[in-house]
Amino acid sequence: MQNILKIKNLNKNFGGVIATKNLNLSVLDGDIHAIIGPNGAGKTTLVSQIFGQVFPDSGQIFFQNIDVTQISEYKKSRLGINRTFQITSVMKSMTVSENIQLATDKIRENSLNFFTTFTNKNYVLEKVDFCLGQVGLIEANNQPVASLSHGDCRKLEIAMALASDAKLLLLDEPMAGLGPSETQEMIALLNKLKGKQTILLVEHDMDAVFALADRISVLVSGEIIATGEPNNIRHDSKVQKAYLGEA
Amino acid sequence: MDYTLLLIQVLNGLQLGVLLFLVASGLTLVFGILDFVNLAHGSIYMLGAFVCASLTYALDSYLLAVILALPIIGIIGYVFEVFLARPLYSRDHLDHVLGTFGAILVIDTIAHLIWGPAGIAIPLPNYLDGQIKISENIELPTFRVLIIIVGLLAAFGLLWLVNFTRLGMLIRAGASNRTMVSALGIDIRTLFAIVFAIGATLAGMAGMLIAPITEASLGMGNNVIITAFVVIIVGGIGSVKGALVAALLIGLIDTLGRAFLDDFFKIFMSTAAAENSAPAISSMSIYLIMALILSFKPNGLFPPRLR
Amino acid sequence: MKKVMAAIIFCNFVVSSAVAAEIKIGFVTTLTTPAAVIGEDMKNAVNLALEHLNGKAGSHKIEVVFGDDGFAPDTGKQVTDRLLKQDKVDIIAGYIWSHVLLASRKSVLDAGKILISSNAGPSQMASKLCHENFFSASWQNDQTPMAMGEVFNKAGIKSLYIMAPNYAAGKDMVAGIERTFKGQVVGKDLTKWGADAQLDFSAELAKAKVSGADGLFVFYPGAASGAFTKQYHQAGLKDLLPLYSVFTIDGISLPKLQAANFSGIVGSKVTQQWDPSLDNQANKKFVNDFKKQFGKYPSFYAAQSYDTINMIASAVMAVDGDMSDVAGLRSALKSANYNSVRGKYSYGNNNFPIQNFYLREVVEDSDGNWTTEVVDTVFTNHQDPFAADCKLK
Amino acid sequence: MQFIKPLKFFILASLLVFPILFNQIGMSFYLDLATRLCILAIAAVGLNLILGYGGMISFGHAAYLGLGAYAVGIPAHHWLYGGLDFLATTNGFVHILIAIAISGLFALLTGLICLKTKGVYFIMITMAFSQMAYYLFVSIEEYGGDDGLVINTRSEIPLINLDDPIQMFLVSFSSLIFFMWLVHLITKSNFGLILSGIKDNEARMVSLGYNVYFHKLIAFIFSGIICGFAGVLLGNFTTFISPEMIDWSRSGELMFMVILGGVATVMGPLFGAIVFVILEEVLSSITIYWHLPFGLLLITVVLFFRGGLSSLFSK
Repeated sequence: MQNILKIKNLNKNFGGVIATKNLNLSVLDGDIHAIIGPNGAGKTTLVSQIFGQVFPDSGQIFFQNIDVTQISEYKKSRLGINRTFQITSVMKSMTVSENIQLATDKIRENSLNFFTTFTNKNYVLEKVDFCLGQVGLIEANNQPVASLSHGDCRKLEIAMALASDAKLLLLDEPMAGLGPSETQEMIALLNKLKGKQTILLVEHDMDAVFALADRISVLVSGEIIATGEPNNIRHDSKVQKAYLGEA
Repeated sequence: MDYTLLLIQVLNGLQLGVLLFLVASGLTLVFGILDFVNLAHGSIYMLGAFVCASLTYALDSYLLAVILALPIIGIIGYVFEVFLARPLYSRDHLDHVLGTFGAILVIDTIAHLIWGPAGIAIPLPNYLDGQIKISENIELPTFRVLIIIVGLLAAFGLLWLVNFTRLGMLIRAGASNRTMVSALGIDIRTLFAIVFAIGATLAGMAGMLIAPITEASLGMGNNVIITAFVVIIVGGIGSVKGALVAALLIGLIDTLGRAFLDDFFKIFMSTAAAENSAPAISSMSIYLIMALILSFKPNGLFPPRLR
Repeated sequence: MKKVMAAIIFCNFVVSSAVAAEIKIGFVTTLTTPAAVIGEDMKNAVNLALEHLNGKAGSHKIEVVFGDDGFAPDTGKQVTDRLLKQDKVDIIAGYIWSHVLLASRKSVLDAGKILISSNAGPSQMASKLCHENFFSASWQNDQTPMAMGEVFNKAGIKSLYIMAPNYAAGKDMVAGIERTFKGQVVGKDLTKWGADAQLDFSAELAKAKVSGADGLFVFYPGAASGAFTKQYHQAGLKDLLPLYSVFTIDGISLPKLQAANFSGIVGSKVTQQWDPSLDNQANKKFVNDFKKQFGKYPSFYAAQSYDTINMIASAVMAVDGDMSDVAGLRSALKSANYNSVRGKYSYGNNNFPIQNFYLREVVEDSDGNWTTEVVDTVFTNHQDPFAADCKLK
Repeated sequence: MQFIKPLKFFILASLLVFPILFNQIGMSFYLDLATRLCILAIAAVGLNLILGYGGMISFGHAAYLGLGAYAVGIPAHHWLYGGLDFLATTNGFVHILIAIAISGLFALLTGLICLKTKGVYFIMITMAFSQMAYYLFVSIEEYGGDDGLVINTRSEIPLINLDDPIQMFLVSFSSLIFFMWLVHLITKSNFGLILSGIKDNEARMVSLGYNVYFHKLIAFIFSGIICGFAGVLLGNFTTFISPEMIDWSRSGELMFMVILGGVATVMGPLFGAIVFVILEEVLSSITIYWHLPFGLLLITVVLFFRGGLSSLFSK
């Protein structure tokens, strides 16, 4: 398998506070790659740099062998990197279907279509149905998002990410704020995607991480201290000392 | 250039600046902490002038009138907060704008009904009515000097209040984190009402200070409110320090523009053209400055850290 | 929506059927904003004129419909249209402000109605925009400052600093003074005017002070006059830079200035075509009754408004109430055959008055009220300088 | 997806029929009122595109009305008095073209700067630019400065005579219908969907790969052009234009029409304009203190009728 994302010697300082330190990371195509680490380890900063909301001080980020280090957010999204947010971020005043429509490439590519009801209508609507089917929200199709539960909103975010045909999906704590049963549903949902979708998963919930991840990287104080398969990570002494031991 | 004239104009600009600050500081507090857009702030400035004028004639003393008018305006501000502002806090800015615009119309018309369309001139006691000799050839009207001093005192008083007192700490905390203040056991509604009343009192005070110069007149509030908004936008919403800097900046630019722009224009255009365009360009200058600053610093000169 | 429309129709029928036999005069003035202080004075004078006429011109009832221009040209035009189309007035009069008159002019003249200005006298309407159906009951803007310039020449004033608001009349006033004044103008400031006019003149006064001029000439009508006079007083310019003004110190500002005790302006001189002390029968009756009813001296705005109504009444009588006889109205107005409070005057080819201009001084009357009295006649039968540019014969 | 519901159709039909009827029985004033109403409603429709659908609260849209009106007044002025021969014309199509070009350009240039800011900063910077336009026209002596410019000849358009009040009204009314339909189409298009998305959650739209700044700018320009067109009609209707029309209070009035009627609705701006114009007319003819009941009404609407007047109809 080949690298879809490769990060080389990434550094980021916030007014003297080191958030990312000489970081190297490779994500293999098709993997669910989890990043774990204690609070304040720099996970969110890393995600923001990969996605383009924050630019690194030095180092490089390659996506499918293209240097995307200095590319702005919306352009990265167009290249095929898509993300969800720690705090649910959807268009609350619109319907479920409209949210997903906005995520499809056909709407985006014809964004300056002013006068006709949207082009490739069938293609888009089929895609909406398909993605909603994947996350089990097909019933909610025409409901306003405001009426959805928190768990359903998170599912909607996954559906939007799917609709965007992302080559790399960044999930920033998808389990945050979910109840136990909702967490199980989310794990099952992500499991369904395993093998079909490359996912970079940042998550606190260790059960979820070990149930889903093909590979895990451990981030402590802005540095990756270990990368490997779940079993190896579980037994890595450095990780146990720095992270699991204290948790 | 004539440096005496320049110095006098700088002092004139300073006087305009401190008055703008008095109006803008209340606006920026209410805006920054309560997230409430109050277009009717200028009407309170106007009420300050009218109430002070009436009291001056009733008591036959300008100073007594000011002392009595300040708490009256504070109470009016408090009442305004309870009946109009409070129900609108949870709404968006559009509703604030529409509601307080309605309030402007109501307050202005009521003032028209009470005081008539004519402005009211306020007589000053003799010791304030003359001039002060600052140097050999610089003389300034005593009252304008007084405005500068009172205005600066109020400005530093407010900065001290916001930065070094418990009330100020609560105000700053309330701006960034409402729940935290509530968690401290402070009644946030009372805190907001106090902030509102302080803001109203400062605006009313500005009206009382300007009235002996320009008279208390209808519509005076609407002239000042837009400039005051420019001040708080340039200074950064919610920042008292920013409001001070921006108010002085805009006071100076406006005054110096009016004073020297036509002479400057005459260098490269005909006298007639300069005389025609200079007044308009100098009126435009504060908006130019605002657009310029916002295009480089979209959140003003001193953006508040937390919002 | 339908109900509102229905209500409007209803009101309109009631009103129009009740007043069919009357002669309606539309009177546009400023009734809101601080400038309403002028409008109220004019309104009072109009009502006094109606009272003196017993509401009739000969046997014909006259009714006056007032319109508020809100001190803005486009509102003024809008209200003029409403008076013409909704109230269906027979004749339009009033107008304090030159820019409002300029904006409204076309509506009235296109409708074939007579337009009479009770105050504004913009130069354009005396020259290339003159019209047979437009009459001035006041003066052309340039005339009063021209008289002032003549006064300066006589008094030996060599240099002047000039301040005026930046609008049509302000520019005419400046042009007027420059027309006759033989000395040098050392500085000039045009300040912002309109609903949010500039009222703090500190920067301009400081410039004027150091300019070294012999005198300061200003034009600040209405609400601005009080503010200006006070600041002039506070800046301590009284002895350094004597103040000369037109349309600034008048019956409206004097009571206010007296209440605030600005004794500095007693003795200051202004020019005008009218004065409360003018000795003629009509003026005595007007001034006395005005004082009795409103407790203060009338301003020149009031005098001109009073004249306007009497002038219209004389024309209505001349055509015996037939308002469709525009030619008849026109020739009656042109003869100025009524008892004007300024005394006898005549009309030039551009329908602006040819009249006297007086130098007046601010004095205290026998009751202790401040007013003005005539001290000299500057111009006799003076015609405005634009008459030659008007195509009318 | 229905463009017009029966009740709304009835209102539009009344707006078309009654003024003409009134005019025929000699009450031409109401025809003028309706014309003014239609023109202001067009401007409100234009503003609603960005304010209602795009969440961009512009406090400077009167500037476009002014630019449109000056695009009629200035060429007509030169046609009558000479000077600037390349501009001098009374051709209505040229006037419209100039208005569209100038208001589009003004929207582009100011939008580039304004759209960098958000929230109240955006409100104030749009106001600042319109004030600059205001003072610009105040300073141009040639076009009357503060005193305004009388438009002596209306735009000439083949087969249409704008000097005839009925034709003037019909042109304004049909333009209003056209722009309501156009904005309706835009809001149902891809672009409209994206615009609503931006209004709702700008950060998410960025992360979905949309160039938010660009799309906002396009909407801003569209909106400006619609108001510029309304300005052409306004200039022809009033035959007078002064900087006063660009003043911030006029921008405020446009905003209030949109909010009063209900933001992000097809009919909202029209309802707002109807209520605004009729109230202004009725109240101001009753008393010069009409600002008092008008202000109280505004406060009442804000406090008790959220979502504006059209929310009363849509129930």
